[in-house]
Amino acid sequence: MKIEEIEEEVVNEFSAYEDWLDKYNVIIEMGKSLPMIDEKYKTDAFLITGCQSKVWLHAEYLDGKIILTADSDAIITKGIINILIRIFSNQSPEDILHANLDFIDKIGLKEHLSPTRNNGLSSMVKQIKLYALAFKTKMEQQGYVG
Amino acid sequence: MKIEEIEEEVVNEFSAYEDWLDKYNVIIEMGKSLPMIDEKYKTDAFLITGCQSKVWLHAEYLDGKIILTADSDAIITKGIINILIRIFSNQSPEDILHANLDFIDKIGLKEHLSPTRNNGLSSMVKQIKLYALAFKTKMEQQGYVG
Amino acid sequence: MIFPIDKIRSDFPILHQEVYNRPLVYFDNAASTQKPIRVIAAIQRYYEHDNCNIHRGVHYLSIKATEAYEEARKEICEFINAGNKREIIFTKGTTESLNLVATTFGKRYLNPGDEVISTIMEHHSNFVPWQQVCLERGARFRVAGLSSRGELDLEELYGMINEKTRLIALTHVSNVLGTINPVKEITAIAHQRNIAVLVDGAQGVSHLPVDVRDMDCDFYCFSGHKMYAPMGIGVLYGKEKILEELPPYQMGGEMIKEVYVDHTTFNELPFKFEAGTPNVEGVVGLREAIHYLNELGMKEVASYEESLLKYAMEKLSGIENIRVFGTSKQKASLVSFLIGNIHPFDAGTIIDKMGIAVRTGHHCAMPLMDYLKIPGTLRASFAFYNTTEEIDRLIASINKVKEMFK
Amino acid sequence: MIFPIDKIRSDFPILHQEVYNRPLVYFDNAASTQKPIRVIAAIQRYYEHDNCNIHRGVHYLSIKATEAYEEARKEICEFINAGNKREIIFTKGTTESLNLVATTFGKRYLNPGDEVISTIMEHHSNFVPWQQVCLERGARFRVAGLSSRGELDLEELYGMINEKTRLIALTHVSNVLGTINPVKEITAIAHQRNIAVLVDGAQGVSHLPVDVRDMDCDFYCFSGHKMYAPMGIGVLYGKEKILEELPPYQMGGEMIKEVYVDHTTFNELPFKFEAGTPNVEGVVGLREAIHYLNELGMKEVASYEESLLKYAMEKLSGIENIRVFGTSKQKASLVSFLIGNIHPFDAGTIIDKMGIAVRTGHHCAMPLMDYLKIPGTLRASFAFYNTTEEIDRLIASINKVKEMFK
Ligand SMILES: Cc1ncc(COP(=O)(O)O)c(C=O)c1O
Ligand SMILES: Cc1ncc(COP(=O)(O)O)c(C=O)c1O
Repeated sequence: MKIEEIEEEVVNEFSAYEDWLDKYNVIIEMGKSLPMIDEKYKTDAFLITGCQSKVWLHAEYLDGKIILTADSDAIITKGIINILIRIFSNQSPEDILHANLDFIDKIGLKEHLSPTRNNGLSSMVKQIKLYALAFKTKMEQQGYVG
Repeated sequence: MKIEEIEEEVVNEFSAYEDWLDKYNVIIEMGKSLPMIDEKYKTDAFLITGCQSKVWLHAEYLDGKIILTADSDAIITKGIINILIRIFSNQSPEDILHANLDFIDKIGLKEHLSPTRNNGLSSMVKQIKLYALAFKTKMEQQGYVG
Repeated sequence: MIFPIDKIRSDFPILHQEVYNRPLVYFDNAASTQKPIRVIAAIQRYYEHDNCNIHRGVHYLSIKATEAYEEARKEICEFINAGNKREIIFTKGTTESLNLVATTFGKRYLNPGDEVISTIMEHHSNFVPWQQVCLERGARFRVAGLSSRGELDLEELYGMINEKTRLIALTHVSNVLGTINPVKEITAIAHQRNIAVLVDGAQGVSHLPVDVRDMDCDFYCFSGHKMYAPMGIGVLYGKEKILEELPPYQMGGEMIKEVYVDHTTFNELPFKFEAGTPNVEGVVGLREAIHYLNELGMKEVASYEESLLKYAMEKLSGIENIRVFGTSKQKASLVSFLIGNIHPFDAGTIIDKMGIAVRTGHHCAMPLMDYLKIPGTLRASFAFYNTTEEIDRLIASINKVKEMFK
Repeated sequence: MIFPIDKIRSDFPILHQEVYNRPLVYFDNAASTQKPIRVIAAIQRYYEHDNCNIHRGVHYLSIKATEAYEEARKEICEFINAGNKREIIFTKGTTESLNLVATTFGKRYLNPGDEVISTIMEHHSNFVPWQQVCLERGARFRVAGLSSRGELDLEELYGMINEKTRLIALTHVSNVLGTINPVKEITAIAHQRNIAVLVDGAQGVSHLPVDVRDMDCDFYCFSGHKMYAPMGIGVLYGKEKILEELPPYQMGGEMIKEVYVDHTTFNELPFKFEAGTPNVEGVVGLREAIHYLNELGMKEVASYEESLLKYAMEKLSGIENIRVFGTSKQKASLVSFLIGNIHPFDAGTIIDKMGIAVRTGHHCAMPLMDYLKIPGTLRASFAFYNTTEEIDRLIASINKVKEMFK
């Protein structure tokens, strides 16, 4: 599925809930079902700083797509990570770079993911985009070289 | 005359004027007629710091009274100095120390002489009181010694 | 006397709002307090009638603003019972007050081999400046630990004192544990050895009656925004004698006496430490806040807040699996806790969604978190406008959290 | 376009009052400007709805306050056309911004024998910090003089540049002479020799459109209170590359990444330089002031103020025995002058009694006063809410002064 399609799906899922607590019940469930990161990546090298909770993020490049895995020590953070992985993992660097982030506002997670906050999960979104940029650049260079 | 009597006199003189500019015309006239300080005292040692204009103040002790002379490079300052000298010069250290300063408010010169301002002529009032204290202490010590 | 809580709450417009469709409960007072309407009105009045740069001006507005500013200095002097106005320096907040002392005291008194003692319960603002100035000057930075209740380990602290100790920097009240330190006793002992004492009063002055002369400390620092006054204003109290000895901190503005091309002479206290255009608005607001506190009475404030603390501690102890950090006998009105193994961020996020503002995380006290071996806590910190009903709502939200993360 | 002066004046409540039974004329804008009602209202709104400590909180109010704060940073970045938000540091004012750079640049770059160049027209705040840091670090502090019109003597300035020069610190606009310095040209020449340039923008940013990238200076400093915003807030713009190189200034709060007992790591830009609870109120007010200025248009502001200057200069030149200091071709909207041999304090006192606020004295520029061999000046500094009618009243008051001191 394309990024926008998944985003729409997520937005629809959340639109069913009016109350904040119901929304967070869903996020908590998602947190519990997060496909965990390989234990060997749960080191400081993969830690994203500036979050209230710890977040480890790993990315690799496979057949033109970026595969993301992640974990956190807080469940709500895991739930939000789960949403981000669902949207961005298994997508091309190009698509990730151009992805529009309106869905964040629409599902009401702006407080966690807004780029104006320097301590939110926003660092994670930034990190995903940086990975995409890094892989894209690397592929292009390899393209030039041969 | 006693300090309070002179103060009352000054307050009465000023009560005749309603408009600020008239008041200042009187002060300017007083400034012009200030009995000047001996030129040899117009040095940094006698300068009172913190004023917008320069003020030199000299005090000496004669027959139980303090004799003040002063000068300034600004005429309004001279006028105000003139008032202070009229009130405080030729008085005993004791009387100067206990003088109440309500007249300042009454003639509307609080802005220049208020102790809450650190750059006003208030330094001069403080300095006069310090001289009084110094002379009083000195006399008392001499009293003890012999 | 019955504390007039309804009247008081009506003085704080911000409290009467809904967040996430629930009435706001504001329990983040240790981070920053809310402002009574008269403080807000004083700011407005100041800008609509009196605003001007101060001290050097000879015109009407400048004189009026200067008088307000210096009058406030006098009242703050009285509020903490300082010796005289020259001992009251306006800064932008506790952090600046602490940095001012660390930098200038360091320059004047700290030589290689000298020692500064602090404690493991300090806020970063009273920890890092001393750590860094010690690193810079080759001095040793020593840190006293705690007893199991979260009280200062006085034996350890006193054991650290030696002939090389120059200063003890400690907090009046811990912003995490609530512990009220015996600063008067510590100062008495330090002074026997000629050691200066700095007290971080950020969490003290808003909750307890403070008398710096009785305490006898050499420095006491606090922030306006934590005592119902505006942001951007703080105070450094210092004993005149020691302030006279310290070199100036920032340069420019009223702190100057005379400037020549090759040298400068500096103004007297307190101006020597007040560089640049001062925050007159902040000072006017702080003065108004102090009027308000004086009318309430700091003793009444302290005893009402104590009753809130007692109520909260009792209710919390009724919940299974709650760990409370800080159970000092002398304790200010805040509670730091963890709910079972639930991450404080998880708990805080849900409690927020129930309309209750608590703070989560390390509370700018990472050394303390390491010491306690926890990632952070939830902290509910009370002010005199809070109520036991609000604490009931906190308790209910904790139970909800336990249910959601079961 | 006709400048909507009546509408504008109605935006400033403080202007509509009488002092000494005469309508107030406020000509002390270079000292501090007045605040439009929407800035005052923004402060009130902030305290009644959004007030909270920022950055580390996870609750509603904290998030709201953080967003307002960071949004303001973005808008200030745009207002002066900085490269990105990391280059915008909030301080308490120009003086703090300047001290921050002098201290940290000094620590990082100034070694014995190095040189810093400043000018004789600087405000103390951009003079004394450099003089003192040079004294402390064994560097040489050099001061460029002026031409007869009160313009910088560029030949002298350029002649001082050599391989030891590390930084040039100069003002964008002189607060005494009004001179607008050719900072872009000076920066270009300095950069050829790898010399950093700091511009004191306290009198620049409120009167001229400022584009720091076009100017290409390394640092640009200004105060909120001089640009229609609250007191207690200021800005330091610095190029990211050089800010990265500088050590932190004050310690504590958001500027920290991790604290251990024996060492500390520091946060990224811009937070690395923002210690302690920030003045969110001030930032919110500054943002509102910038909205207001943007709606007026800085070009329109500059050209209206220029017309006031032209009018004032013409009228003054019609009075006998007036000495005007500063007749640069590029000049901001203020006039410094003396009336015959009348002491500025005498003249200022009478002008004040006629309801007109002008500043008298050395204007925190004692080296300049010595250079000009005068004890001080009278200074009338204009803002866009002033009018030619007000200038007429100033002229009348000058004539009155001449009469009274005849
Ligand atoms: C104990 C303590 N010290 C210092 C500070 C720093 O105060 P501010 O951020 O107002 O400078 C705080 C609050 O954050 C505190 O709680
Ligand atoms: C040119 C100049 N630089 C620096 C300053 C200092 O600004 P502040 O007092 O707001 O720190 C001023 C104003 O007083 C100024 O006019």
